[in-house]
Amino acid sequence: MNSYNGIMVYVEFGENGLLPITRQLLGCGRKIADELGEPLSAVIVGSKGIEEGSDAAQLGADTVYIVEHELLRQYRTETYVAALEQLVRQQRPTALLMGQTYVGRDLAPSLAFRLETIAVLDCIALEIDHASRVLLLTKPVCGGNAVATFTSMYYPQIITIRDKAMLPMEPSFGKNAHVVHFAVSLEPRSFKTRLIKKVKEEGEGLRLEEAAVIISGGRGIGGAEGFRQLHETAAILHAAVGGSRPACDNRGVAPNRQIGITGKIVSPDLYIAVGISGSIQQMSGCGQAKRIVAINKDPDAPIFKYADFGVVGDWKKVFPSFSAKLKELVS
Amino acid sequence: MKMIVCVKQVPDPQASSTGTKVDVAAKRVIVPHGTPPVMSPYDESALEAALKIKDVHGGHVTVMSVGKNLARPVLRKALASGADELILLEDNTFDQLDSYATASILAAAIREIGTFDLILCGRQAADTDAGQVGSGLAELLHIPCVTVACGIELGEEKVNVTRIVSDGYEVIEVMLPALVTVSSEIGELRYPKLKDLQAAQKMPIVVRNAGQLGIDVASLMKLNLVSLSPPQHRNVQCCMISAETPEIAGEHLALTMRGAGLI
Amino acid sequence: MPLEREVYKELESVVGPEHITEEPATLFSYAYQWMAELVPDVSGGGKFFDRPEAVLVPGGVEEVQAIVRLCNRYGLKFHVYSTGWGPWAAPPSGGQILLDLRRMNRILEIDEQNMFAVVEPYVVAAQLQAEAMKRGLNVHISGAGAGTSVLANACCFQGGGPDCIYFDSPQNSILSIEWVMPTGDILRTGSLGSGLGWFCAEGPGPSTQGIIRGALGGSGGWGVVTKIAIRLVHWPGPPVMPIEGTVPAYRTKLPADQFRATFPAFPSWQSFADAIYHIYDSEIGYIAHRQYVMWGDELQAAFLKIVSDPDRQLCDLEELLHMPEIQKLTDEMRRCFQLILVGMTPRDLEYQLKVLDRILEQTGGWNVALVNEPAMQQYVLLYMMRLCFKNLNFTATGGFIDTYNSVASPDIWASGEIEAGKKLLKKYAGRIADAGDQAMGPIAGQGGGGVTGWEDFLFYDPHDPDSVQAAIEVSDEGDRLKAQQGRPPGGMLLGLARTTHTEEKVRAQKLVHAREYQWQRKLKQIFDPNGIGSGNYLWAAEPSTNGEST
Amino acid sequence: MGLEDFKAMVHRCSRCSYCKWIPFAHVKSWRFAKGCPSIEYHSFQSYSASGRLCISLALLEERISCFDEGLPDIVFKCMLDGCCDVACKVCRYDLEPLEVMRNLRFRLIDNGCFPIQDIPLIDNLRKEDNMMMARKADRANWAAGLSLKDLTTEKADVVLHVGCRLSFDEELWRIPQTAVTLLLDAGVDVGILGRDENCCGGRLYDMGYRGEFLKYAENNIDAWRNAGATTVVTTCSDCYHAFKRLYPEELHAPMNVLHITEFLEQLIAKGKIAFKKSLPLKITYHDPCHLGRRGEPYIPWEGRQKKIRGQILVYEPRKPRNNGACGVYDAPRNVLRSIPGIQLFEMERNREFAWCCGAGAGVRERYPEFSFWTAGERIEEAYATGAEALVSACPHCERNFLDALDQRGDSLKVFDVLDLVREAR
Repeated sequence: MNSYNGIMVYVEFGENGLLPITRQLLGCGRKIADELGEPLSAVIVGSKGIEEGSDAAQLGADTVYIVEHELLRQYRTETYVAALEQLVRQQRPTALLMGQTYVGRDLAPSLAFRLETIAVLDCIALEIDHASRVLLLTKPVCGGNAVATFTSMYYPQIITIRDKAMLPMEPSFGKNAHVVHFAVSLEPRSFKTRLIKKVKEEGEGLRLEEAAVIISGGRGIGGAEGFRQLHETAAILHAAVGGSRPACDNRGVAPNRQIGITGKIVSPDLYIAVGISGSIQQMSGCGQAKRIVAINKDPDAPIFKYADFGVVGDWKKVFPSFSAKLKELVS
Repeated sequence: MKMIVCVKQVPDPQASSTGTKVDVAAKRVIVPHGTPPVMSPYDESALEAALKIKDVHGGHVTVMSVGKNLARPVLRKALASGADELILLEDNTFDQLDSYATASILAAAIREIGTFDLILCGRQAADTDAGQVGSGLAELLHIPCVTVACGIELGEEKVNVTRIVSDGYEVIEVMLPALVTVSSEIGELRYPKLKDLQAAQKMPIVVRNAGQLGIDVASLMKLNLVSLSPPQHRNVQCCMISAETPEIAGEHLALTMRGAGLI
Repeated sequence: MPLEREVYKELESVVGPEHITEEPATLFSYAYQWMAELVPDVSGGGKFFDRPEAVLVPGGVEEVQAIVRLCNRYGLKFHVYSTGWGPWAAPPSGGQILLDLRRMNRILEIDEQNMFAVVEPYVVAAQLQAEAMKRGLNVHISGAGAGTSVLANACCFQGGGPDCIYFDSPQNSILSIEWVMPTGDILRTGSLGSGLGWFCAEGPGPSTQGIIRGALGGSGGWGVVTKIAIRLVHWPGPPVMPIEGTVPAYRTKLPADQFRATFPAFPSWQSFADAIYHIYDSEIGYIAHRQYVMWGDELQAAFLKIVSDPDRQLCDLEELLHMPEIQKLTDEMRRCFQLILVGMTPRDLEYQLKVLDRILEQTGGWNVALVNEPAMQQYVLLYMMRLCFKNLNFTATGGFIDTYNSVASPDIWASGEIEAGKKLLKKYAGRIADAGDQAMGPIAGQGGGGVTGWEDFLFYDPHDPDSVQAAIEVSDEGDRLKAQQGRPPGGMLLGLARTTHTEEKVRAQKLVHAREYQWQRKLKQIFDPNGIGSGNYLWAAEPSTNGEST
Repeated sequence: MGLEDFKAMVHRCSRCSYCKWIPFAHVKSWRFAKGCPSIEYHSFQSYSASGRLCISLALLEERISCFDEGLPDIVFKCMLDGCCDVACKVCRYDLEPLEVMRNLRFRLIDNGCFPIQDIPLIDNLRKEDNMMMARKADRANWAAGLSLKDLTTEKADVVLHVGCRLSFDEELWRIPQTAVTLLLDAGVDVGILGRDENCCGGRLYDMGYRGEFLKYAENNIDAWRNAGATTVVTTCSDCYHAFKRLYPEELHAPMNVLHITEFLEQLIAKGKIAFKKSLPLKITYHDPCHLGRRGEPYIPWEGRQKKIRGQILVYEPRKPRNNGACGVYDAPRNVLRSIPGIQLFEMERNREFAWCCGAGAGVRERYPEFSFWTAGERIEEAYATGAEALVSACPHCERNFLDALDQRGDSLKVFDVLDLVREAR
C-alpha cells in the first residue's frame, strides 16, 4: 500500500446539520481504519464557519481537516474538486469515503480522474481482503439485477456509499480529534462554471429522506392528476410522496422524488407502493423499508415478493376506499 | 455548434426480469435469449438533448460509442434519429471496460477530432451503473462538467444547464467547450422514421480500433471485477387481502394495517 | 483469397448483382458437406470443405457460357453444382468459383409420342416423374432418391438405381445433350446437333456421349451440361399417385391388379443369385432392389415397422427386437430383396406373379409375408416407386457411407463377399451402428441382364469423433481386403470424398485403376486446355505411373 | 437452450435438400413441388433450412460472425413456416431445423444484429403493446357497440383474444365481430380484454425477439387468470400458435386454447349453429402455418438423447415429434364442408406441407416484396384448383393475400372461414 495511509471521510451537511450518511461513513470508516491499523480522518469543505455547530472534534475521527474558502460557499464541482485535490495529494489517504448523495456521485468521479485513479460509486458493502489488505468494494449493477465486487490497485480509492447501507458510528465514540485547517488556493479565473440559480422544489409534503411513511406511485398512476390522490392520502398519514422512474418521466412527481437506483434510496418505517411493479431498479431504492404494502393489478408482480400486505386490483378502484378508510381510522 | 454524444450499448435493462440471470462464472448478467442490446437509456436522452439543441440552433452531432462487437443497427438508430456522424471505437480488447478505460478511449478519439463545443453523456450506464465516464472524460479533456442535467439552454459560448439536486434544481452556467451528463427528465429519444432508418443504413460510419487510437486497454484498466452475484432478496411472505370487490379490498387493507399497528 | 475486383465485376455483369455473392455465410453453406468429417486432412474433421470464393447462380446457357469464357480468360477454376448433395458438390480446393445451377430448373418439353423429356440441370426426379405420370409415362430415379437432379444423375455420376431393371441405366437413357464445353463453346450432340430435335443420342459421325459422360459421369470437371433429353418409360398407373396416411408414414393405394410389391427371400446366397438370373431371363419386374437391408439384416424388419408407422419412434427399436414375430421376420428377411411388379395390364401382372412363383419354387425361395399387410404393401409401393424416403439412409445416426461396395454379376452374392462385409462391420460394432449385413443395392445396377451392384452401408455419428474415426478405418480396411482379392476398391462415396480432397497417392492409384478413367483424363486435357473445370477424383488424382493403372 | 445446444444437431444434417421441397411423396407437379419460399426467392443455398443449419455451425465454430453484414438478410428472410421441418422429419427423427433457425435468430438478436427496419416496430410495440404501429387506445374499437364482457373488470369462462391484426385492420373487423355474434348466440360466456388486450408475442418470438415475447406472455397469462377464464379462443392463427405451443413451452402455463374454427366445429356438431342458406361457391382452403403444422399442441418432454445398438440415436423417454401430424387441419375443413352449397377443392400443397402465405415471422413487416411474391405463388396455386375463392382461418394470411392480389390487379375472392359461416346463417 506504499505511501498511502488512512481512511478519509467526506463530511456533508444538510439543512439540519450533519447528514445521516456522514455518521454511517464515519462508522464504516472507523471499522476499516482499525482493521488496517490506519488513522481515520474527516474532511469538511465549505466557506468560513462551515464547521460551526458540527462539533468537528467530536465526529469520531482522529483528525478533522477543515477546508475553507470563499469559493467553496456552495457546492460546485470544479471548486470542490480543486480543493479536495490539494488536500488529498498532500494527505495521501488510502481511501476517501463519500455518501452516494447528489454531491458525492458528482464529486467522486471527477476527483478520482483528477487524481488519475478511479471511483466506485454506490457501494453497499466494504470489506478488507485480509491476505492482500485490499478493499473489496461491493455495489449493485445492472439496475440491481446483480451485485458486483471490485478491487483496485490505484490509490487513493474514492468510494461513495449508499445511504443506510452501513451502521452509523456510535454516538459514544466521540473523542477529541485533531482539527486541522487546511488552506487551499483557488484561482477564480480558472473556473468555468457559475451557479446562477438554485430552486427548492420540495413540492407538497415531507422530504423523502425524513418521512417515516412514504407513498410511492408507478407508471400506472399517470401524471400529476393521478398523483394528487396520493398526496391527499399522504397528508392524512404525514407521509412523503415518491415515484418510480417512469412516474417521474411522466411528470407525475418531481425528479428529486424519484425512488430507485438512479433516484433516492429510502428506508421508511412504512412504504406504500401503489401501481408499482417492483422491478429490481425500483426495489433498490426502497428494499430497506421496515414494512411494505402493495396495491397492484398484476398478481405476479415482483412487488408482492417484497410486500408484507398486498391487494391485487386496479389501484383506481382500490385506492379511494383504502384512503377513505384510513382517514376514518386515523381521525 | 459541434456536439459529441457518447453512447453505450448495454443489455436491455427492461429485459424480462424473470429470465434475467447472473452467470457467476463468466461474471456477466445474462438476459433471456432473444433480447437485443439497446442504447443505454440515459445516453438516448443525451442524444435527444443534442438533437433538441440542433433543432433550434442547428449544428453537427457526432455520436461515439466504445465497445467490442458493437451492433450496427442499435447504434445506427442514432443516425436515423438525426445525428450526423457515427464513430465506433471498436476492438476485441474493448470488452468489460471500466470507466477509466472507457473515458480514456473516448478522450483519445475526441482529441483526434480536435474541436468541439459540447459533449453529452448519459448520467450513468444501465449495465454498470458506474456513473463516471462523463465526469471522467471531462477531466481527461480538461473541460468543465455538469452532471444530471434535466435541461440545457444554449447561450453565447456557454450553456445554462439545469441540474437536479436533492431538494430541487439549480442552474449552472458553463463556458464552452464543456461536458454535460444527462438524466431522463430531458426526454426520451425521438422515434426514428422508417425512411430515416433506411437512409441511416446506408450512411458511412467510422470505425477505429485500439491500434489506430494508440490505446492499450490493459494499461488503462484500474478496476478488477472480483465477482458478480445475484442480489439478495428481502424474504417475506406477503399477506394477500382479497374481497368481493376491489373497493372492499381497499377498506380491508386499511383495517389490516391498523390491526398490524402500521398506522 | 477473394476474387480480384475486376473479375468479380465482370462476373457480376453476367449474372446480375442478385445472383452472385461473396457473403461468407453463404460461401460456407456451399462448403458444408455430408461426409466431410471423413476427410480430416482437408476438413479438419469438421463439416466444411474449402469454401468457394464466390457463388454464381446463372439463369441460362448464355450466362454459363459467358462465365466459363471469363474463367478461361482469367485462369479461374469453376465448380458446378446442381442439387449439391454429396461430398463432390463442394469445390475440391480453394480459389474456385461455384456455379449453382438452381435457376436452370425447367422441364422444357415432354414428348409423349417419342417418350422423352428435355430438362435443365435443377429439375429433380420427383418433379419430372410427377409431370411424366400425368402423361402415362415415368422416369428413372437414381438410387439417391427423388430429390436429386435428373440431368446430373444421367451425365455427371453413376446415377443407377432400383428401377434399372426396367428403365435401363440413366446413361443409356440420355438422348441429345447441350453442353457448354470447358472452353465456353457450346456443343449440341445427337439429333440436336443436326437441328432435328432432341430425340436421338447419336447423330451421324462419332459418338460424343461417351466423351461427355465417360464411364462414371463427367463428375463436374467437364464443362457444364445445360440441357439433356432423357428417355421415359411407360406408366400404367394413375396420373397422380394417390397419397394417404399421416406424415411421415405416407402410403399409396394403387390398383392391386396392376401393382404388387414383393419381398422374395431365399435360403442361401446361391439361390438368391439364381433367382436374380431367372428374373432377368424372364424379363419381369419394374423395380428390383435390395433396399431395407440398409439398416442391417438384424434390424431391417424392426426398422420397417418403425418408419411405416406414424406413431413409432426409433426408441421403440429395442422393444421391437425383443418381439418373437419380429425375430422371426428378421430371419425370414436375411437374404431378400424388394421386387415391384407392375403390369401394363392386369393380365400382365398375373403373368409376372406366376413367373415369380415359379422362380421361388425353383430356387426354394419365399415371398416374405410382411409385405402382404395392406399398409406395408402401400408403404413399400410408394417408397420404391417414388424413392421419396431415401433419406432414411440417415435416419439412424445422421451419417452413413458405403464401405465395401461391388459392381459385379449376380454370382457375387454367392461369393462370400457379403459375409466378408458383414464380418468387417461386426468388427467395428459399437463405434458404428451394429446391424450385421448392410449390403444394399440394385438387382440390376447397369440394366437388364447386366450386373448387380451393392453398397455395404455403415452408420456412424458425424458428431462423435470416435465414430467418425471408426468409419474411416472400416473404409480403409475394406479397400485393403478388396485389393487382396485383386478387385477395384469399394467405398465409392467415401472414396470419392477422400480422393477429391487429398493427394493421397495410394488411393488415387486405386481410383485410376480402370482404363476408361485414363482415357477420360486425356480427353479432358484436350477439351479443357486451361484446366479450369474443377471436378472430383477423376481430375484431382495424379495419373499413376506404374503398370497397374494402365 | 441456446444455439450452442444444437451443435450436435447441426453436425448431423446430411444436407440432403429435402427441406427445400414438399415431402417428395406428395409432389404432384413441377410447379408446386417447392416447399420453401425462402430458397425459391433467393437462390443461394444459405436461404434454406439446411443452409441455415450450416451457417449455425459456421457461427458456432467462429468461422463467420454474427456481425457479418449480409447475415441478417439470410437469417431473417424466412417465414419460419416450417414446411422444411416437416419435410426433414419425413426421414429424420433427430433433427429440429425450425428450432435451430429460431435459435439462430435469437443469437443474432442477442447481438443486436437485427434488420434496422425493426426499430420503429419494436419501439411502438413497447409503447403501445401491438405489432401494427397503432395506438393501444384504439385496440377495442372493433368491438364498439357489441355488448361484451370487459374482462379487466368482469369474469368469464372464455376469453376471446382477437390479436393485433384483427384489432387494428378495419377491413377485417367483420371477422372478430362475427366470432362474437356466433359465440354469444350459442350462449357462450365470453368476454374480451378490450384495450388491455396485449400482443400475443408469437410473431415477436419468430422474429427473434424472444425477450419481448416473454414479457407479453407473462402479462397475458396474468390477465386471463384475473378474468377467471378457463379457455382462450382466438380468431388468429399466429396467436393460436403462441398460446398453444409457446406459452406452455416457455412459461409452463397450461391453458385450454382453441382456435375459433375448433370452437365452431364443436358448436356445429352440437347443433348450436345451423345454416339456413346455401352458398354455391367453389373454394379452396389455405392452411395457415401457425394453425396447421405449427399449431401442434405442446407436449412437455424432459429426457436425454442416448445411443443404442452402437450409434443409433434415440430419445429416452420417447420425445414428442412435432412433424406437423397433429396440427389443426380438419376443424376448418369440417366447418366449411358443413355449409350447404360449398364445394371445397384442395390445393396441391395442403395440410402439413402447405405453401406459406408469406406473412409470417416478420417477413411482411421486414421484406414486403418477398412476402407478396410468396403470397402470389399461393394465389397461383389457388387458381390452379379452379376455385373462385381462397379461404383461410388467419387474418395475417388473408391480409397478405388481399394486398398481393391488389398489387397484381387480381380479383380472386378472399374469405375467412367465419365469413362463410356468417353468410350461410
